Amino acid sequence: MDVRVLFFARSRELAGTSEATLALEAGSTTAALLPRLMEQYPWLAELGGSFVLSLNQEYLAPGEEQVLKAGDEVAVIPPISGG
Amino acid sequence: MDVRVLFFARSRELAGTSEATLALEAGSTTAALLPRLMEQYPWLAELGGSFVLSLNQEYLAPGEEQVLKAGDEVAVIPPISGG
Amino acid sequence: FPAMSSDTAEVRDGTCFAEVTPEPLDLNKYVEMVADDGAGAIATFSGVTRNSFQGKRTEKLEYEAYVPMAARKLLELCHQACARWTLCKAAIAHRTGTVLVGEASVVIAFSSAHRREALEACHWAIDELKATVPIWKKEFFEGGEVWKENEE
Amino acid sequence: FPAMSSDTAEVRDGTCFAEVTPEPLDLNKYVEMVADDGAGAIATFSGVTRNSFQGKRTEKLEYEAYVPMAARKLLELCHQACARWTLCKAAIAHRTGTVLVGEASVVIAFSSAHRREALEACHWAIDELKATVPIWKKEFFEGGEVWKENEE
Repeated sequence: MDVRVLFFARSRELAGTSEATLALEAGSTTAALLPRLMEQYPWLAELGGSFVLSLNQEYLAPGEEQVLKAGDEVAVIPPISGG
Repeated sequence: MDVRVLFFARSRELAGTSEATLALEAGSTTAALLPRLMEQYPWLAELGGSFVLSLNQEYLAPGEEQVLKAGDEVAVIPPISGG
Repeated sequence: FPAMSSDTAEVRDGTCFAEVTPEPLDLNKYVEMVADDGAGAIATFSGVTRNSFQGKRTEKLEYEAYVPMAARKLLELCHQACARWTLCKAAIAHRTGTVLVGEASVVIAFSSAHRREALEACHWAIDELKATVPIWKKEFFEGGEVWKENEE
Repeated sequence: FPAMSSDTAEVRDGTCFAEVTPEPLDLNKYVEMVADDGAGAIATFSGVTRNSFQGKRTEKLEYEAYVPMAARKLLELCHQACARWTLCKAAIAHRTGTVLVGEASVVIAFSSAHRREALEACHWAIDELKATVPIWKKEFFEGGEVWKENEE
């Protein structure tokens, strides 16, 4: 199954795009996201681990595990600087 | 010598005017103000003592004594409620 | 029994501005006044007539000021705030006369490089204004009127 | 590498409003939005681009937002502020794209019956916004550009 992956700020610049599709095994959970993302987008290592992920526009807490479904919206969120 | 006396808010309503002239002996100090004001304007007692005085647009601190001069501007300041 | 004849006073220096006026207060005017290329933050406070007080319906407030002294005290507040919090610019205006429900009786606008300064100074200034500036309000409600007193 | 296509989002419910927009922010609009007959106080905060950062001259800031999530988070901030401080109404807007020196990137406007609530909530909200809302700014200065990171 495919999920949408959104890139912002520095991760968007590194990606060269603001959006991509990530293929995951059916039944995958959010625990699979980080390893699969690092595999598919190895340049994410340049962020030095300083990013978090969101799922369907909610932050994923560290260690939190949810079952993913096709079409979910995942985002790579580098350190924020709004305001 | 004469000083100007200004009345505000409830003291103005009790006075029926916003301004009056108070005659003082030459060389009087601010210590003379309160007794002379109460004598001249006995209705000030209706304020129940809850007012302060200013001299030339600065509050007079309790116990502070300054020499008055002709033309000084004294004001009766009931409890404030700006804002 | 009329209040003092002059109901307007405006005082200012380099970075501070204070005004007592019977005219409606325009927040934008004061925000523009404190605009500064070195400012990263602008905090404002507006005090507004609300429709009720202690369960009674408020019809309007009437403000009276010892106009020249009030303007000087407002400018003094600006100076004190600038000194204590390193503000860029400061403006305070207080209205006199009738202030209807929804209208502003006082506007404070402070700018600073960083947000904490303008925010804290703004809170301090309205507290201090209520405790020190010679201005009075009379509340008109259904069936009565009363001079208000700020709590210390 | 374009940012996400939709750069505008507006969400609201009864007493709360949040907006992410590339348009210049008009403080008056948000102040009018939080006007309320029961409000005695309106506090606002505007975050503005200033002309220097750590001694370097800032040319402009560019803001990028995860637009729909940012709008939802801003509305959530309004709700949290209303619940913690008993506000009357709350509005927060954040701009995207280029924000020049002197222009506002963020505006918060809160109203409350009494002054303390709106003032404290406003201070809390800008701190919380900087810590939780998915928005990024890139600073362009003489000879370079850099993605900023808010301090926790």
